[in-house]
Amino acid sequence: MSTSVKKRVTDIGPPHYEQFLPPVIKENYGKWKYHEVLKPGVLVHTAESGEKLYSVRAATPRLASIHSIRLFADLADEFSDGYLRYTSRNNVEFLLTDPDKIDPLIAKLGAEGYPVGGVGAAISNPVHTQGWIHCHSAASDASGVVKALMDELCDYFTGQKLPAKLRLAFACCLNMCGAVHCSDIAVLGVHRRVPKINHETIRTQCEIPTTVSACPTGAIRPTSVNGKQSVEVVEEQCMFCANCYTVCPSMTLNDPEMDGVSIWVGGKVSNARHEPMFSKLAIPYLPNNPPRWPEVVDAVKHLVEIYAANARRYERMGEWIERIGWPKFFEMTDLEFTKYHIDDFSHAGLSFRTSLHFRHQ
Amino acid sequence: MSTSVKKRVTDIGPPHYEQFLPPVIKENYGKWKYHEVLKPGVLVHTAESGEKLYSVRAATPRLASIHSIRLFADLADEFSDGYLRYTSRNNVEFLLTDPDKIDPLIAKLGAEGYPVGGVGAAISNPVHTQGWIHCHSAASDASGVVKALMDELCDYFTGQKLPAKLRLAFACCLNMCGAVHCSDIAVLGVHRRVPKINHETIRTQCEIPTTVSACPTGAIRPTSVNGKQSVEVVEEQCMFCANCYTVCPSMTLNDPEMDGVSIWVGGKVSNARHEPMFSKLAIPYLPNNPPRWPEVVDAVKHLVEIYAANARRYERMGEWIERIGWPKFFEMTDLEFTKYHIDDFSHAGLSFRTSLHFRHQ
Amino acid sequence: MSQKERKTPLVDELEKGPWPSFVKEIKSVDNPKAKDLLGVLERSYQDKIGHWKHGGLVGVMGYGGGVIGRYNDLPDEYPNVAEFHTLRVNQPSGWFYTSDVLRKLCDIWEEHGSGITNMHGSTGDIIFLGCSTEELEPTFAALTELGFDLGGSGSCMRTPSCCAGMARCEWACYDTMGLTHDLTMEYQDELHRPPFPYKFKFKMAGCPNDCVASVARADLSIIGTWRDEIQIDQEAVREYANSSELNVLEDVVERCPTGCMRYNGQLEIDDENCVKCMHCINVMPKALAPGKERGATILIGSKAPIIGGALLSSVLVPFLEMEPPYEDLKELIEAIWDLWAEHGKNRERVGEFIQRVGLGNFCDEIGLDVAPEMVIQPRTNPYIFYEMDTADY
Amino acid sequence: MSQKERKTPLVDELEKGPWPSFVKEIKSVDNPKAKDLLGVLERSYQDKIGHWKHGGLVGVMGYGGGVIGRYNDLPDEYPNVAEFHTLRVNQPSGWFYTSDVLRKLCDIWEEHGSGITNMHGSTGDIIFLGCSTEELEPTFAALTELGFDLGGSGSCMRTPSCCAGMARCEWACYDTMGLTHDLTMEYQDELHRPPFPYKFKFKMAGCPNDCVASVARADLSIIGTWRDEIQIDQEAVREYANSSELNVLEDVVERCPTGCMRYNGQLEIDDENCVKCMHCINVMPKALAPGKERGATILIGSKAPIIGGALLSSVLVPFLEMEPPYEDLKELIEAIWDLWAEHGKNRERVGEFIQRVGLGNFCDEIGLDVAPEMVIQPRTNPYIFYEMDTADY
Ligand code: SRM
Ligand code: SRM
Ligand code: SRM
Ligand code: SRM
Ligand code: SF4
Ligand code: SF4
Ligand code: SF4
Ligand code: SF4
Ligand code: SF4
Ligand code: SF4
Ligand code: SF4
Ligand code: SF4
Repeated sequence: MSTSVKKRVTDIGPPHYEQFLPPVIKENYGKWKYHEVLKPGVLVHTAESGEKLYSVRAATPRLASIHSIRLFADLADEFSDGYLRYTSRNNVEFLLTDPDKIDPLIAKLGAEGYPVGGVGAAISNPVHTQGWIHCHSAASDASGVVKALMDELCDYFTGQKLPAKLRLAFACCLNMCGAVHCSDIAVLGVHRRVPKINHETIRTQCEIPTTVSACPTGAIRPTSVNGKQSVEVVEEQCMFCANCYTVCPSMTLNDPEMDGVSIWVGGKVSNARHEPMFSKLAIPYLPNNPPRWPEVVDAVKHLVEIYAANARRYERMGEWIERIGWPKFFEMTDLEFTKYHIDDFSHAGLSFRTSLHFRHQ
Repeated sequence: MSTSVKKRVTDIGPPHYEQFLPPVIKENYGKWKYHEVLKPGVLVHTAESGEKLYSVRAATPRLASIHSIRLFADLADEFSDGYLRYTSRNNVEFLLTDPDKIDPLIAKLGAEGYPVGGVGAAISNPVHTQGWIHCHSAASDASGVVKALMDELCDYFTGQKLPAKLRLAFACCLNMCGAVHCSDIAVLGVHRRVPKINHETIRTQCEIPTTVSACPTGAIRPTSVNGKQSVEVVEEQCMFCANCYTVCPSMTLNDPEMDGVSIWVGGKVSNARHEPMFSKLAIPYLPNNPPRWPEVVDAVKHLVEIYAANARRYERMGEWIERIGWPKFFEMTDLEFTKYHIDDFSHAGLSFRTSLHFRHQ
Repeated sequence: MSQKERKTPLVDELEKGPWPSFVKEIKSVDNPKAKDLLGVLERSYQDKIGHWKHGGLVGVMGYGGGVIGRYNDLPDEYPNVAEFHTLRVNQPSGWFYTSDVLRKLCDIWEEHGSGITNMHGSTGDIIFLGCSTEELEPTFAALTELGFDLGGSGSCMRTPSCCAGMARCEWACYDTMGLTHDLTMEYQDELHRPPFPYKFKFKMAGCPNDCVASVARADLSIIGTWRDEIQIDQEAVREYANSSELNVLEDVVERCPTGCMRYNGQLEIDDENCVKCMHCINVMPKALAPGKERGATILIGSKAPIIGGALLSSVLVPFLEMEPPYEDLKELIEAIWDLWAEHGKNRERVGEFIQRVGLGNFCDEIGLDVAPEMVIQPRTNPYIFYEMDTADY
Repeated sequence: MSQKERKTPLVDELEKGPWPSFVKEIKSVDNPKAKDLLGVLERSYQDKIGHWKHGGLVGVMGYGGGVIGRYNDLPDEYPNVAEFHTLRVNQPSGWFYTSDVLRKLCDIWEEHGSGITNMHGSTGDIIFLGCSTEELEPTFAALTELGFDLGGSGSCMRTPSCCAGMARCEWACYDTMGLTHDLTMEYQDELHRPPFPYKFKFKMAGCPNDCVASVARADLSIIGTWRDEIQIDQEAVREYANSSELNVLEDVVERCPTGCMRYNGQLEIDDENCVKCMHCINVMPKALAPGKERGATILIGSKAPIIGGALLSSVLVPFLEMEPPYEDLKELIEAIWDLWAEHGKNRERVGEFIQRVGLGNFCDEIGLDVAPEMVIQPRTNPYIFYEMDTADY
């Protein structure tokens, strides 16, 4: 190991971004005037100076190998003087100054399997998490579901217009790594069985009091099993939230038959027109069906299509639903409204309709 | 007692309303076509048949003696064939069929001290409660505050136009008898001292466990005083809600110096335009200053005037504030925004602003 | 001392001014109770504190409600109000009276009590303010002879009340007074003998204007509505448009909360998107009227703040036809009562009960289908109590 | 068995289709770790269950964060992923790279790990996915030599991230990348050594469009805004109006949430009522721009649902100027940290802490004036904790 003899340095922080900025950005930093969308996936920003920056955005699977990163580096050298960036939704953006290089770049990216798009009123790359690739509490896979979904929805990334941006997200458990709770459509892994307690490991792996107090419903009680300190779960009080698993690995929830996903709609984070909103439950449960999760893909596609056909221009999913009302949404999407859709957690009452302001179906 | 020898009857219920309806109502029951406001306090309802009913509405102090009720009975005989009713806000309404009798009736009512008005975009009779007239937990008087207020606001009842209806309410303690919590302007009696415990009477008057569990903040603890079962109150945890007093008369809160009122604005119950809304805190505390509560009267009058001068037609208090925003409301009314205005009870977080949607002052 | 004329300079101040004076009302009664009442009030105005207290249970025989016991804490100084209970007398639906019946009520109250009333209490009752324990039964007997009865208090059903509805309003979508009388008579036992964990109030409003503030203060709020098209008289709309009092675009079309109206000589309403708010009808009563398919929305659970904060009623049944004998409604009421009476905690209003057990579970138990109209939006938190037998559809 | 070519028919299915395939990515690396990873995934697709578990604490020397320990629960079958930790490598602000630096990162990760990454993790880090315990230190050494360092995990400050801001966007109201780098450098200690009750995240967005979803997933959300007038180029507005892509009335004026715009040949904005939502600017970027008095709104407290339900950040400082060296902001941050570090419970995010102690008290303690902008509306419940020394103003 060549570095081991050197003085160990710490706390140097990340490299300063300036060294990675192309000259056109350095010169026009903070002095951009406006932008235009030239074609799907291609933005041009014009500076006060009149200089222009062309950004070509391509999808990545986020789970990227050194192979594809090196490929992007090569493409950057060939087309954008070696400059590129990633976006907050895991797309890659090549930063060009020569507009003539746009089409050749798009062609090469396409040939390598990286579609260009995701700009404007489109579906962009879904935000997602680890899933069965890396996380212990995942109730579903992440990369797999997202791949299956986007194979079907790719046209909405590369061109087909939607009324507005449509943000997809996936999280594999209720910890919800990512902004899943504020997405136009979110797919969320769910457990539906009470935790299985490993009475052998629990004393060493977990603090019993922390574990007990982690449960929002008070379903966990300290107890002793075979004379050893452990916990028990009151089944009727458990809502499978995995809070206990988060603090105590000896309380696993993963279950091949019961795990699956739920689907949530109508969240957003931007302040554009409407204030940020949480996503709301649309479908309480769909099964895990790898490798292509057909039920999930169908459900999401169905939602996208109905939204695409009915929302007005600039109307995000949640704004559209708010305008037509939830009863109409359930009617139009043919989804069943169940008791699971009615909130029954802490602030439930505040979601009840305390007026006559609804449309009679 | 003349009736004591008769067979005791029970559960007969109230008399059937039909016997009290004037013929014009009986004949046109459910067949009214439209109404008009003829002048302040005077409505005319026209039936499909073309028949007309004139209603003349006069204020009452709600606390009515047999003297004034008999007066109204006499007036009804003279002007409305003996028919009259009360409204849901304690006004009296004379039900006339002869329009020529309207003005003479108004004149007589005026002469007796009962102003006619309260119809349409006006202040109507304030809903109120018992106060020092009859209730043990009152933090302020009810009839007195209302009388003092309405002496100043009477013009808004008898004629002067407001943008819309303005509903006043008064409640003398947090039990809030009346729809105080959904009023355009509400005055609410408040205690601000921890309950004084009568350790002598508590064992006979109250159930200790009920008393302890009545406290929403868990401030009450069972204890023993001089060897006798009683309770104690953790001062820092008490928010003076009087829940304990409601279940246990041995825990009084009344305090001559600390009691007073708070002022709340922007509630409504109708579904017209905007959904029903709760009233929101405007002024956390004003002192009890009988007999005319000048601070309270000034504050309410000030609020009414600013509303009157600035709201659009049909805009209720709460709708107006929602349009201009609360920061502007506090600016325009010169009221101080304090930490008391920020909710810190159970669902507090849901009142926090989770967007950038506000107007910079 | 209580009988001699007291000086009441503070309360006397409230005889002045244009608004009707409750002080004058009290003084208008020549009665020792009324005089002491004024004295106590003067004292309160000096002390800045009330002088009333709870006491032993009082009531009329066989009833668990209808009387609020009240005692003065200075009985030596004000002996005539030492006992000063209130009787809650069940008002006739819609608060309609004849001069005749009012006089007879006054006669009873002059004979047996203080001569002072509230017309009316916030729940709707005629309040006879100030009765001694001894006079409770005689007053009750006189009332029943006149055809009146007591209303509710304590953990009873409370006296239902309603707007004038069809008696005097063109917008009543059902017969509020008829229903109020019907329910009051049907549930006399629940009104008079506490069967519940806590009080239960009904308020009936004929349309979404909600002139009895039902959505804010009734455990069951029954509010009239319609589900078809608003009736439009185009000629009358144009008359409004041509008049100076109304600007149809500014005052009507632009104030519609859903923006579902258009006007250019002809008024068009996209009724599918109308949320029945009443505004357009309110401002053009000659031109517009609720639709023909009428009924009510049933909402549940409003109450004052104690203990978890105030609640507004929320939608339970989006639309119910409201025709006598109101069988569906009564079935619903009884299912709710059965469940709440069995599982509600002491002093837990039905609205609080629902929040504790969950609206979905509550509906399951009373056999009611859930509907998206019940909520503003579906849940946002992922804490779902999946039930194993039903979750895998 | 782990080294021989396994059949992975299920995951192979995901090599097909138009969307870039993560399976292809994994297969593109010729590395036993990557091969075992694919095997484990195939196994999960068969079993419908994950095969990872927590384990003992791992990390690099002197750091309390930056590494997530992960172990496979079938180590005999997949020995190359028996230890499969992740390194969170602090990205450069705005995720800007040169081909050169990316290649060097790849070289390091090829030498020391699986060759598989996430570009990027949801918090913003470069994720090196799959490192053995033994290789942690050497990887770290190589990274620091290249000028990189680890990001946060555990109860640390987490790696701040930001939108491209002034680097590539005309709407940035402050320098998001500058601030992100500054704070990251200033708080290296908090980033690397857990000083808090729980994690603390920063996200910087240059304008209310919030392109880093800051309001949804940052304990401190710093979002650019302005407080004067939107800058209008009327000529450019008319060009939009004359073009076929936009209908200025329908697409702009009518979509303004406050209705504060008018257009007839000239665009008028009632800026006092504008809530800085960005919509009009978004759709007419050539014609409109944020005002000149720029800064940021500071919001606090968003997080995922665990344990009380998800939170969005809420306004803490309505408007703050954002110029280096950001002294006011740093003072605020440190006051917040001091208070929360002392009084926060274990695993209590700052947003939950505020809800527990009350936003008013929180502001008092950190020495911040309360402002009506902090709330949608003042309290509706009457449960006020009056403080005796201040309540009688
Ligand atoms: C590159 C990126 C920032 C970055 O530093 O990485 C970015 C860049 C731009 N955003 Fe964004 N946004 C980016 C993530 C976001 C996010 C965050 C997210 O999706 O998690 C949001 C919030 C989404 C939400 O509300 O749920 C976001 C909400 C917006 C909006 C508001 C859209 C709306 O109507 O709600 C605009 C304005 C617009 O599009 O008209 C916007 C506009 C823009 C502009 C036009 C700004 C500019 O002038 O440069 C940029 C190109 C727009 C485009 O892609 O259509 N950007 N933008 C992010 C690209 C993500 C991607 O690869 O797709
Ligand atoms: C008589 C009464 C019902 C009763 O059976 O006693 C009644 C009668 C009428 N109401 Fe009402 N309302 C009555 C209490 C209410 C209440 C309840 C309350 O104030 O506690 C409300 C809800 C108030 C709230 O939202 O806080 C109420 C909200 C309305 C509205 C909606 C107003 C709004 O814009 O929000 C209308 C429609 C209108 O005025 O245009 C309305 C309209 C009417 C009409 C025009 C209905 C009609 O065609 O007959 C009646 C005369 C209107 C007027 O007084 O201006 N009535 N009305 C009540 C009179 C109380 C009083 O003496 O002042
Ligand atoms: C008389 C009346 C006020 C008035 O001046 O109009 C009244 C008076 C009392 N109310 Fe009330 N309430 C009266 C209508 C209301 C209303 C309004 C309504 O019914 O529309 C409410 C709010 C709606 C609700 O039910 O929540 C109301 C909410 C309360 C509460 C809080 C209940 C809760 O669940 O939050 C209490 C406390 C209790 O029940 O112990 C209460 C308790 C009381 C007691 C019995 C307190 C007591 O133990 O002494 C008061 C007796 C006062 C007295 O001196 O006679 N009163 N009370 C009203 C009944 C008159 C009538 O029958 O017509
Ligand atoms: C890697 C990453 C997901 C991803 O695939 O991108 C991730 C992965 C984990 N998160 Fe996360 N979180 C990641 C971003 C987030 C985000 C989004 C964000 O930061 O913008 C959130 C939501 C926002 C928030 O902070 O609330 C998030 C909310 C959680 C929570 C819930 C925290 C809460 O207070 O509700 C937990 C549970 C915990 O802390 O124990 C958690 C815990 C975890 C753990 C450490 C669980 C564990 O003990 O194993 C996961 C490790 C997975 C693994 O296999 O490596 N992760 N986590 C993200 C970090 C990458 C990076 O550094 O760039
Ligand atoms: S969402 Fe849950 S399962 Fe997925 S990466 Fe985060 S903690 Fe792990
Ligand atoms: S999964 Fe959630 S509800 Fe169930 S026991 Fe664990 S912490 Fe409690
Ligand atoms: S509001 Fe309180 S003090 Fe007033 S009458 Fe009701 S219970 Fe009594
Ligand atoms: S007044 Fe309220 S907070 Fe104070 S002790 Fe009594 S019940 Fe508790
Ligand atoms: S609630 Fe409706 S029906 Fe009843 S009086 Fe008011 S406006 Fe008329
Ligand atoms: S009733 Fe209300 S929602 Fe319906 S059309 Fe009229 S104003 Fe619009
Ligand atoms: S948040 Fe605003 S400043 Fe930042 S990239 Fe998005 S649009 Fe531009
Ligand atoms: S920024 Fe939003 S609120 Fe302001 S004028 Fe433009 S559209 Fe209206």
